[in-house]
Amino acid sequence: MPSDEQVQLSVEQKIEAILFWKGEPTTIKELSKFLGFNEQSIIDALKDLEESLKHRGIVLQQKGTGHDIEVQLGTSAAASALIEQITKDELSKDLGKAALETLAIILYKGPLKRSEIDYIRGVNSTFIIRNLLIRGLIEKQPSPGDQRTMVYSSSFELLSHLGVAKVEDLPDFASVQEEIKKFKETNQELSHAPTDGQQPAEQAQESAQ
Amino acid sequence: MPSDEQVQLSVEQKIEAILFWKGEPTTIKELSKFLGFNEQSIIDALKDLEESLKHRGIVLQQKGTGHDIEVQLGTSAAASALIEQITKDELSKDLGKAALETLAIILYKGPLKRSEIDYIRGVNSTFIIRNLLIRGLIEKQPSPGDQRTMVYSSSFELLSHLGVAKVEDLPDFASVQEEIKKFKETNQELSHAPTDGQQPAEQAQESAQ
Amino acid sequence: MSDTPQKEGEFKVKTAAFEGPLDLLLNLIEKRKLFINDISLSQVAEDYIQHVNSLPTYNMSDRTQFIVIASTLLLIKAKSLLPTISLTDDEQGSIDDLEQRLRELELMRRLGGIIKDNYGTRIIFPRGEIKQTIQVFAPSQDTSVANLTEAIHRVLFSLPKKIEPPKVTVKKAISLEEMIGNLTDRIQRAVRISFKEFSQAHKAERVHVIVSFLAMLELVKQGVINVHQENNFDEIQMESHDIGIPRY
Repeated sequence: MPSDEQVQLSVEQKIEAILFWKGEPTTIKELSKFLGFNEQSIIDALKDLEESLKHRGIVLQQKGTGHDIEVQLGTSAAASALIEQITKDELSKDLGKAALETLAIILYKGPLKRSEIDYIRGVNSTFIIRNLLIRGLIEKQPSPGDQRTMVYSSSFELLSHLGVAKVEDLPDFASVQEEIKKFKETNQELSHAPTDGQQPAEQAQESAQ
Repeated sequence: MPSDEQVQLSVEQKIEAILFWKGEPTTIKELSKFLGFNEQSIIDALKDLEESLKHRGIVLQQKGTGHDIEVQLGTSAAASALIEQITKDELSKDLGKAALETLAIILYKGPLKRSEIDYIRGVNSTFIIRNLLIRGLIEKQPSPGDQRTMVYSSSFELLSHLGVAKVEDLPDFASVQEEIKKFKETNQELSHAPTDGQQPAEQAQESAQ
Repeated sequence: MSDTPQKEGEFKVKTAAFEGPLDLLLNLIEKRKLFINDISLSQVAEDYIQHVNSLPTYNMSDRTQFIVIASTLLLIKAKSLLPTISLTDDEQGSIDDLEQRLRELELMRRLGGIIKDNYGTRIIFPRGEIKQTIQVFAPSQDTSVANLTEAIHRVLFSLPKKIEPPKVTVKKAISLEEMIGNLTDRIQRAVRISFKEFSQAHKAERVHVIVSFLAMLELVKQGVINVHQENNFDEIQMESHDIGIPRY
């Protein structure tokens, strides 16, 4: 909203933004299509970007040759020990109240959509769900009804870890089902449940991946 | 990856690597723990990082105060149109009157309690707040003064949709703060806190969460 | 009874979309393009009270909140009609407070407009998902059946109850018309009546006092009765001009 409305990003900056947003390997061809510049201009801009990132914490990673070159952003090699340590710490950390609640909903009610989880919890669960996925506690699949939306369910490993053969064996399984069902029914007409159209940007983005 | 394995990254570069890797809001406290530097050093390094990113395709976003400062990396707002064009997802941009009013209060006056929001709006805000929480546009934390009461503040998601790296970049932020301060002083002077008659009953219930 | 004739149903549309008592009041002020001060508040008081009167009776909780603000408007109105009335500190406080609240809400509405204009026009996007190459299974110490059962019960406990307007929690308020009729009767029977006595005779809830006070002011304005207040804090004495006044 401030004055940079007028600021034009350079091709290099635009590429950096796109790569950051995508997070996954992207071909020169795609970048050329996105930006409307020929591949040579993209290659030149990538060289500039690589140079600009020389002294930063993130780097431009590149693999393949010719038309098949793929690029992506990653953390600097010098930071790899640090990142490894942090990842390890994060993975062994306790889940905490909010994540346990989210996991419990998925365990008892899964497979279900993120919007349903959010609606039951009354808060957005974007980051928590991402972390539960990384830890292998839950899984996601495209929804049978709508391939564009993801549904989340507990992983097989989680059930083994908990020592339950199937979710129905969980304590109070039936009564929990009943209560949540009742809640959904009672609040249907007044529900402020976000429809897909109301999903925050990153959520929608994830479901497309 | 030859010699640069030995290269020592600066605190600023390490922070950039961590924020990129995590891809989600990270507190100063966490950064301090990860890196083994005190919070002030982290804050100083973040200032440098903010400056370094000035001419890049990504920006450093920041919210909160004191120990609760959180930071996150995002794409430059100037790349918005470009990315919107690439993404296949429909981004919801509709906010109703109640949502706009509530967001304005939280953005310019937050963090604040629901009773304070209710008082300004003159109506019970329970459901619009729940709706905004589910959409990820606002967040709740226990009040620093009273753990049983929740306070609401703006999320990165909200700031991101407004294209600002931090709340201070909102239009008229400083002058509005001045105006609001005047209200506050007067309110205190009159000590006309919301009375029981004007407060809805569910408040106690919500704060119990 | 207002300066400008009210069209029937004018508030009906409003009622469907109403936000609340402050919202309505601010709408009335803005509709007349007035600044927020005691003069404008006194001018819109009648419109406001008419609206309160037309609120559906099933939604009493909301109605009560409307009436609390109506009472403050009445104070302002009373002051403008009866200059001899002196307000207590509390009363003056509630007037100042109402003005503050309106100004603050007005500011927030303006800011809401700015948000509306900017929201989604320039978006900062978060980092995209990075493909996890190594699939790990990393349960935490606290990933246990006991903790998860406790967690689901916590979730169930904090599910909001059914969302609906609170049912009648206050007794039905006497309508404005009823009260005016009532007042006229009383005046006809006893030529002089104190306002305090009048409201107490009805074992008045606050709502009644307000409504009867308004009714009295209306009659004063119409020239039907005279109001005397000899000294500050004295009883307000009402006196009829003409016993044969038409009934409202």
